[in-house]
Amino acid sequence: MTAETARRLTARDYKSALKPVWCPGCGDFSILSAITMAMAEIARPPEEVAVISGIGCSSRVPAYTNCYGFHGVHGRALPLATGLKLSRPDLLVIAAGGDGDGYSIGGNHFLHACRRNVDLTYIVMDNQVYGMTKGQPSPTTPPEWDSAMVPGGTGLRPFHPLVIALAAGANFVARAFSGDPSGTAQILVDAIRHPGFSLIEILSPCVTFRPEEREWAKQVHPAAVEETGDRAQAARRVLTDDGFNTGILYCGDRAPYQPAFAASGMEPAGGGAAGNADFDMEFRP
Amino acid sequence: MTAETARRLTARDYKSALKPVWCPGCGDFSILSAITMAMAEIARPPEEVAVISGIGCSSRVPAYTNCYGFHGVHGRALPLATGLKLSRPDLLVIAAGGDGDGYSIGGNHFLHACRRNVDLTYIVMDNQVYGMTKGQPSPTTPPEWDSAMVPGGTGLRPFHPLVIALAAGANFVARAFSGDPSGTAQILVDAIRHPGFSLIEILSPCVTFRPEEREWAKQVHPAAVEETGDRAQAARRVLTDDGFNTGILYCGDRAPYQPAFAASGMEPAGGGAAGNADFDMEFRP
Amino acid sequence: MTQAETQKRASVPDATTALASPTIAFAMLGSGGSGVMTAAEILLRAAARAGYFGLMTKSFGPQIRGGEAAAFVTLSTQPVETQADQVDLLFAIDWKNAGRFAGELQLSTDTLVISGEAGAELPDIATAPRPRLEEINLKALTRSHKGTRPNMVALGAVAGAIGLPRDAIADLVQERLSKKGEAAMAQGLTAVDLGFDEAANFALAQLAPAPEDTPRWIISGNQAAGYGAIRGGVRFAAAYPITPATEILEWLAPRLQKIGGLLVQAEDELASINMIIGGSFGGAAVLTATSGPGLALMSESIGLAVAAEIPLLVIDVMRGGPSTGIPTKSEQSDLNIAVYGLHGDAPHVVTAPNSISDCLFTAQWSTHLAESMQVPAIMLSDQSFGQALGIVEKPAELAFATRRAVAEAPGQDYQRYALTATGVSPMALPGTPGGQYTADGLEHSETGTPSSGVADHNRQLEKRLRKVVDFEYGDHWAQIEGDGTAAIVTWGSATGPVRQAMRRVDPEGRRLRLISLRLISPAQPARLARALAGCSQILVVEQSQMAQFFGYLKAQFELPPMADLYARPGPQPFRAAEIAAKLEEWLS
Amino acid sequence: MTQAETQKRASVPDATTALASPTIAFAMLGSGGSGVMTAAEILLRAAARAGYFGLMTKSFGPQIRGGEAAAFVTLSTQPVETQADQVDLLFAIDWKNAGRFAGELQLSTDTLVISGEAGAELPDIATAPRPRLEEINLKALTRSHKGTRPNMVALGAVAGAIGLPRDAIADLVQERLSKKGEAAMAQGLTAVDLGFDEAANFALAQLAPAPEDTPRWIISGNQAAGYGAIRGGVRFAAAYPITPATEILEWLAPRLQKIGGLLVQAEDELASINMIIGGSFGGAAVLTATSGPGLALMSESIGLAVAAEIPLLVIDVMRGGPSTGIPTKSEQSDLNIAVYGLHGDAPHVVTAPNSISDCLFTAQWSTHLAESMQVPAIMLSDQSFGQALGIVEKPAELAFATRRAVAEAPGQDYQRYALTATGVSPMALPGTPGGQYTADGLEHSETGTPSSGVADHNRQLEKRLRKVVDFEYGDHWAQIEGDGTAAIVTWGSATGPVRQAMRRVDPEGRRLRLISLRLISPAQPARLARALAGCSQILVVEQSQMAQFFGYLKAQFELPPMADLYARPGPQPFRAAEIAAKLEEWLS
Ligand SMILES: Cc1ncc(C[n+]2csc(CCOP(=O)(O)OP(=O)(O)O)c2C)c(N)n1
Ligand SMILES: Cc1ncc(C[n+]2csc(CCOP(=O)(O)OP(=O)(O)O)c2C)c(N)n1
Ligand code: SF4
Ligand code: SF4
Ligand SMILES: [Mg+2]
Ligand SMILES: [Mg+2]
Repeated sequence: MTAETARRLTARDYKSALKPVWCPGCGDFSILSAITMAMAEIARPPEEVAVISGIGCSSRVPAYTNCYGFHGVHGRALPLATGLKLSRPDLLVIAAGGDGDGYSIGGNHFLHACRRNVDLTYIVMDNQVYGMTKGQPSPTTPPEWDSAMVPGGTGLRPFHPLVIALAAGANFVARAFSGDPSGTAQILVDAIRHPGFSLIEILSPCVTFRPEEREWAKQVHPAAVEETGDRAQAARRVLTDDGFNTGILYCGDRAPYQPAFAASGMEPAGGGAAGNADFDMEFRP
Repeated sequence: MTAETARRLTARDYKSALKPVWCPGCGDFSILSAITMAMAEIARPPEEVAVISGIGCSSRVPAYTNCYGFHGVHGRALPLATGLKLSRPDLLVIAAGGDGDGYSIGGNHFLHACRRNVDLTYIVMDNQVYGMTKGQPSPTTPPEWDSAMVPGGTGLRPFHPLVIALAAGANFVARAFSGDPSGTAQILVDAIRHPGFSLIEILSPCVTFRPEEREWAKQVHPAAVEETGDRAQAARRVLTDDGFNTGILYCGDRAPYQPAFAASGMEPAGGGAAGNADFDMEFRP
Repeated sequence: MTQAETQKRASVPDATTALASPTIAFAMLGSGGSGVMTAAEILLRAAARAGYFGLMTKSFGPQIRGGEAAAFVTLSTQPVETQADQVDLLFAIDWKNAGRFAGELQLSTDTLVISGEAGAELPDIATAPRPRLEEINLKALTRSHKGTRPNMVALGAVAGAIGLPRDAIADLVQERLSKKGEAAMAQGLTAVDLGFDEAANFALAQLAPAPEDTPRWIISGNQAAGYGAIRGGVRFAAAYPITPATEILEWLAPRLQKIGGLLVQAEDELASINMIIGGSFGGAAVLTATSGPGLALMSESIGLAVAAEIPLLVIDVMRGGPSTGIPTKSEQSDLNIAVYGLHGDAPHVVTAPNSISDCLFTAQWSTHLAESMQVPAIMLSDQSFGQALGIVEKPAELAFATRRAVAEAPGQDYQRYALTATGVSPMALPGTPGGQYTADGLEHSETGTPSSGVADHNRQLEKRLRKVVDFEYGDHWAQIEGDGTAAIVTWGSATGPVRQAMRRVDPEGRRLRLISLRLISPAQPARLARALAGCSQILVVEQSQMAQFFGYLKAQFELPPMADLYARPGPQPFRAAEIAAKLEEWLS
Repeated sequence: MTQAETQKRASVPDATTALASPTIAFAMLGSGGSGVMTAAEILLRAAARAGYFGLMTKSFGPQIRGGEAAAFVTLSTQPVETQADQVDLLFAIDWKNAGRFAGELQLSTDTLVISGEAGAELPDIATAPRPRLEEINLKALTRSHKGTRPNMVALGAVAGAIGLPRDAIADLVQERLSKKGEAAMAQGLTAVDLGFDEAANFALAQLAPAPEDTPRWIISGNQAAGYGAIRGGVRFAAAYPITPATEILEWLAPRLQKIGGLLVQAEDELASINMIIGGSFGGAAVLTATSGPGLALMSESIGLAVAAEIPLLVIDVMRGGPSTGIPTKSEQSDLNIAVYGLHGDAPHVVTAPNSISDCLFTAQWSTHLAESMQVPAIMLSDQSFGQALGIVEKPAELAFATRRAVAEAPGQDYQRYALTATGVSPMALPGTPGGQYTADGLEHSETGTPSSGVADHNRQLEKRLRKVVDFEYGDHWAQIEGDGTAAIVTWGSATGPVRQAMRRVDPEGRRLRLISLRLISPAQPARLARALAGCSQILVVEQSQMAQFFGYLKAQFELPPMADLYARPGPQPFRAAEIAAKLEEWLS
C-alpha cells in the first residue's frame, strides 16, 4: 500500500466537528457539503487548502471545513486570499462569502480580483439579502423587496455579478444552486482546477429572511448551451438569461497572475538578519 | 432687458481666479476649459452647480471653477456627490477626478453609483497613471508600463471603465479626449442634460509621467457609429474598439434614483425642535 | 440582592400568601420558536400600562435564528437602569441548551423556578443554587385546550405569579391577536387564564402598587437615539447595517421618509460617511449610525469633516471588541477610537448618553453641538442601551436654539474659513449666489485655497480647536448627583448600575457623589474640578479592559493621584451588586 | 545660530581669506527645470565621499512639477540631525517665486547671497536681513561656453565657496554624465570649473577638514525604513502609494523582487492591509507603508490582526494633518491614531525611529517585535525623515534572534489560541498537517471557535494584553543620553533638534538629560521612572498642536506634576535655535 492510497480522502475528511450556526433549512448547509465533496475529488490534503472569508452567515464556512481557515472582517475575503496565495503559491486557496460581503462592501476587491486573476476560487453564496444582520437588501436583491431599512424596496436594478465578473476579467464564471450539492460540487471541481480567478455564484436560499426563495428549487435549470471561452458571448448570454441558468458559463484562458515568490514557503518568517551586500553598496556615496 | 438676458453666462463666468497647479502641458487644462464651456451652454448660474472630487492632480478641478466645490478625500467623490444630490435635488452636481481616484480606490463607489443611477455627471480624467503621487500604474495603465513601484509592469489587463459602467448600469457612457475641448464640451452638455448617472471618460495625457501619451492626439478619432440605447450592443462595441473612439457610446433610459427629499432645500439645518406626535404615540405602552 | 429580595428574605420566605415588593425580576427561557420574546414583551408592556418602570434585555445562542433564547425582565415602582442581580422567577418553556445562559442568569435559593416541561431533567444552572422548583405541564395544558400556545400560558403564569393585572394582559393579548380573528383571540385569553390559574398555586412576592404619576414610554436605546436625532433636526441619513446599530436605521428609515427626509442604504461605511458629508455640505442635518468596525472605516472621512468643517452626527453603538469581537454584547471600549482615532490634530466632539432615555436627549443635543460648531460629533451609545427595551418616563420635549451659522448673503470678500471670534465661520450653502467656495480637506487659507504655509496651518488648526474648546456646553456636560466626598466618575451605560449601587450603599445619599460625563470630548477640566470640589476619594468605573476612560481622564484632566479604578471588559453587564461590593470595599 | 556662524562672527566678519568652520549650511533655489536638486545632491554626495556628515531637505512649490524648488543642505564634521538655523550661503539660479520659501529660508547679515541672474530684482527674503550680495551671471557664462549648464556652474561655485574638494566633484559629475558621452562630460567639468573660478572672488568660511574614521552612507529615512524591514525578514509587502511614504515602496519593490520576495500594488489601503494579513497568516514576514489617511483606512483590519494574532509591520510616514492636510510636510500628529485608533481593547505595538539612520534599526526591530509577539507593530516615521537625505555613519549590522513561534508538529490537541505563559501561542502555518484551525476576528475560545462567553473573552483579552506588556523589550525602548537633573522627554524627529539644542545650551552635558522613546506603546512606566530618577525638571517636546505625546505620557505613566510642555504643530520643522531658546527659558 503506497502512502497515497493510505490516505484516500472523502468529503467527511474536509468537514470539521463544529455545528453550523445556520438556521435549519438554510441553503448554506448544502454548499458546505458541495465544498467538501469537491475537495474530496480534488484530493489535496486538507492542510494544503485554505478557506478564507469575510463576515456574514455564509462567511462562517471556513471553520466548518477541516482546512486552514481565516474568518476575517466584512468585505475583505478577497485581498486576504490574494495575499495568502501570492506568498504561498503552494496552497489551494478558496475564498467564500455572501452577496453583501462580496458585492456590496467588498465590491472593489471583487473588481480587482477579477482583473488581477490570481489563481483563486471564489464562492459566493448569494441569498439576495443580508442574513447575518437580519434582513436588509443586498446588491442582488430585487428592487421591489420591502424591508425595514429600505421601505418599499430599493427601486434599484440588481447588481449582476456574472456580467461584472466577465467585464472585469474573471477567468471562469459559473452559476450553481445550493439545492443541487453534487452538481455544485462538480462545478467547484472544475473551478478549482481552472487556473486564475474563478467565480462561482451559488443561489442559496435564506429561509429566514427570504422564505419565498424556497421557490428557487423550481426555477433553476441547467444552462441549455455549452460553456464558452468567448467573453462577449458569455456576457450576452448571462445578460439575457433568466438568472436561474446553472452551469459553467465562461472558461477563459488568461494566464494567472503569480509573480515569483521564493522567500517563505513553509519557512517561518522573521529571521532578522544581517544586511545584503548589494543593498549596502547603493548607499555608499 | 429681462433678468434672464441680463445674465448671459460665458465660460469665463465658470472659471475661478486660481492658477492650476498642473504641469505645463497637462491635459487637465483643456478639460477645465471644456467643463466651463459646457457650463456656459447649460447656463445654470454657477452657484447652482457643485463640482465634487477626490484627490489627485485631476481632482484639483473644483477650485478652478467658480461653482461650489468639494475637494474631499481620495476615492470618495461619488458618495459625496450622491449625498449632496439626494438631499439637494435642485442642484446640478458634477463629480470629477482621476483614474486612480475613480477606478482604483474608488472602484466600489463607481460600481454602485452606476447601479444607483442618481442624476450625476462623472468626469474621469484618465491619464493611465497616478500623477499626483509621481508615477505609479493605475488600473487603466498598460500592463507593460515599467515603474519604480511595479518594476517590469503590472502584467495585468487594464481595467475597462466603459465596459464596467455599462455592466453596472450607467445611463450614459461617453469617451472624449482632452485635446479636443469643444468636442468634449459638447459631450459634457449632453451628459449633463441626460438624466441619471453619466460617465464621461476623458483621455488626458500626463506629460510628466507618461510623456508618450502626447501621441494620443494622433490616435483619437470620432466613433464611426451612432450612439446606441442598447446596452449589450454598446458593450460589444467598446470591447472591440481601439480605445480611442470618442463620442457618446451609450444613452440609456433608466429612470434616475431620486427618492423624495423635502426636508432641507436651502433651509439651514438643525432647527432642534419639539417632538412629532405620531412618533410619540409609538412609544406609548 | 435586589430590594425585592431583601424584603422577601426579611419577611416572606415561607409565607404562602404573596407580599408586595417594589421590584421583581424574572427570566423566561426557551428554544427556537418557543415564543419567549413575545411573551416577555407583552408582560413588559402590560407593566408599563400599569405604571411600572422596567427593563427587558434579550440573549440568544449563536444560531442566526431558531436557537435558544432568554428574556430578562426587571419591573419596579422605581426607574430601572440595570437588570436585578438575581431573578425572583425563572420560567423555562423548555430547557434545551439552557446551560448557555449560565453566565447571565443568576438564581438564588429564593428564586422560584417554573419548568414548563413536565419531568424534564433540569440543567445545573437551574438546580445548583437550590431554588424552589415547580412545574407546569405546558404540553398537557395546551393539548387539552385547543389552539392555546405554551408561551401564552407561560405569560399568564408569570403575570399571575408577580401580580400583573390580568386586564392589562388580556387587552394586550387581544390587540396582538386581533388580526388573527375572534377564535385566536379567545384561545389566547384561554391560555393566559390557564397560566393565571396555575400561578395561584405558587407563592411569590407581588409587585407593589405602581405609582400613578407620569405617563410611561416603552423604548429602546436605538429608537431613542433615532428619535433624538430627528428632534435635533436630522433629515438625511446614510448608513450600512451593522449589529447592534441596525435598529436605529430601521427605525429611522420609514420615519424620515414620512417627514420628507431620507435614509439611504450605502454600499459600505466609506460611502455612508461621505454621503452624509455631501448632504451636510448641502445644508441638511445628517446622521450615520454604526458600530466599532464601521467607525474604524469611517475615521479617515470623519477627519475630512473636521478639516472641511462639516457638521455630522455619527452614532457608534458599541459592542465587544476588538475586531469583529462580540457583536451582540456590550462594552465601553470604543472610547479611544472615538476620541483619538482620527489622524492629525483633529478636534471634534464625543458625547455619550447615560441611560436608555438619555439616548434621546444626547442624540438631540449632539446634533445641536455638531450644527452649532460645524464639527462632527460622535455619540457613543452601546449594545446594552441600544437593544434593550426600557419602560421610562416620557422624555421631556426640549428645543435647542440650534442654527447652523449660514452666510445668507455672502459678499465679494466672503471667506468660508474666516477667522472669527468664536472660530465658527458662516457657511455658504450651495445655491447661494456669491458664496461659491471649495470645501477642502487639504490645509487651506481662509478662502479655502490649499496652503502648506506655516501661518495658514497654525491659524486654521487654532480656529478649529478653539471653536470646540470655547463653546458654551452648559450643564449638560455631565450628570451630577449627590454631594458626598467620595465621587464616582463614570460614563455611559456604567452609570445606571453605579447609581443603583450608590442607592444601596449610601441610601441616604450622604457619602457618595455621582459624576457621569455626557460630554466626553473636548474635556472640561475646569468643570470637572468644580464638580469634584471637596472630594477626598475618587473612583472611576468603566467597562473596558484597558481602562480607556481612566487613561483619558488622566490625559485630559488633572486627576488627583489618589483616584482609584474599577475597570473590566464586557460582555458581562455591570450589576448593581457587583458595583456595590466594590464601593463597600473602596469606602472601607 | 550655527556653530559655523558663531565662529565667523568672532573671527572673520571682514576677512577676505576663508577660515575653517565645522558646519556650513547652504540653500539653492531655482524655478522649474533649473536643476537645483541635481546640483545639491551632487554636492551632498561629494561631501559624503570627503567624509563629512550632512543633511539635505527639499522644498517645492504647489506645482505638481516644474514649479520653484529649494534644496537645503547642512554639512558638518559632526552628525547633522537638523538643518542649521540659518544658511551661510544662498545660491539662487533664478528668483522666480522665491518668496514662497520665506518661512523656511533663514538668512542673516553674515549670509552670502549669490544671485545667478544678472541684474535681477531680489525678493525681500534675500535682502531684508541685509546679507552680503554677490552676483554670477549664469546666462552670460553658459552662453559663452557651449554646452555648459547653469546648475553645474552654480554647483562649482558653491563647492568652491565652502571648500568642497574639486576632485570629488569632478568625479561625480563625470559619473553622472558618463552615459551622455565624452563631450557632455567635458562640458560638465568646464561648467564646474567656471563656478570654482567665480567662487574664488568670494570670501566664506570653508568646511573644516573632515574626520576620516567611519565610512559614510547617503540614505533617506524611507530607504532606511525599507532596508530595515528587509533586514528584519520582511519578504512580502502590499501597499497603495501615498506621499510621503511612496519612496519606501518604490525602494522596496525591485529589491524584494531580487531576493525572492514581492511587493504588490493593491487597489486601496483596505486591500493592502488585508493582503499582508493573508501573507503573514501564510508564514511570511510582511509590511505595508502608508501615511495618516491610509492608516485611518487600515485601522479596522489592524484590529483584525490584533484579534487573530497576526504579525504585521505597518509603517506610517506622518505628514501634516488632519485629513489630507499637508502631504509634503512633517508633523508628529498621528501618535494618537497609532496608539488609540483601533476599536475595542486592542493591544499592539507602536514604535518610532529617532533619526534617519534609526529608521533602519527601528524597522528591523519592529519586525522582530511583531514576529515575536504575533502582533501588528505600527512604526511612526515622518516626512522629515522619510524624504530627507542624510549622510550618516554606516549603520551597524544587527541580528535579532527573531523567530515566529510556529507549531511545527501540532498534535490532536493543538489550540491556535492556547493560553500560554508568555501569552504567545505557537501558530500552525498552512500546509502543516494537523494544525488546521480558523483564524478569527470574532472573539474565540483557545481553539479559535467563535465565542461570546464571558470566560473566553476575558482570557483572550488578557492573553493578548499580557503578551505585549510582559515582553522583554531590552534597552531599545528609549534613547537615553546625559544624566543631568533636567530631562527632556521627546520622540521621533523632534529628537535631533533637541539633541543639537542640548549641545548648545549644555555643551558639557552636565545639566540636561535626553530621553527619546523608541517604544511608544505599550508604555514602559517602570523603565521611564528609572530613566527619570533624580530629575527635578521634565520638559516634553513634540510637534503636535494638541500635545498628543504629552497626553499619552500623562495617561500611561505617572508623570510628575511639574512636567512642562513645548508643543507646536508643523509644518515648520524644529530648529536647534528654537529648542535652545526654549531650554534657556525653561532652565532659568
Ligand atoms: C465593517 C462592517 N460593516 C458591517 C458589518 C455588519 N455585517 C455583518 S454581516 C453583514 C452582511 C452579510 O450579508 P452577506 O454577505 O450577504 O451574508 P449572509 O449573512 O447573507 O450570508 C453585515 C452588513 C460588519 N460586520 N462589519
Ligand atoms: C487614502 C489615500 N491613499 C492614497 C493617497 C495618495 N494619493 C493621492 S492622489 C493619488 C492617485 C492619483 O491618481 P489619479 O486619481 O489617477 O489622479 P491624477 O493625479 O493622475 O490626476 C494617490 C494614490 C491619498 N491621498 N489618500
Ligand atoms: S439568516 Fe438566512 S442566510 Fe443566515 S443562516 Fe438563516 S437562513 Fe441562512
Ligand atoms: S503630473 Fe501629470 S497629471 Fe499631474 S499635473 Fe503633471 S502632467 Fe498633469
Ligand atoms: Mg447574503
Ligand atoms: Mg491618473
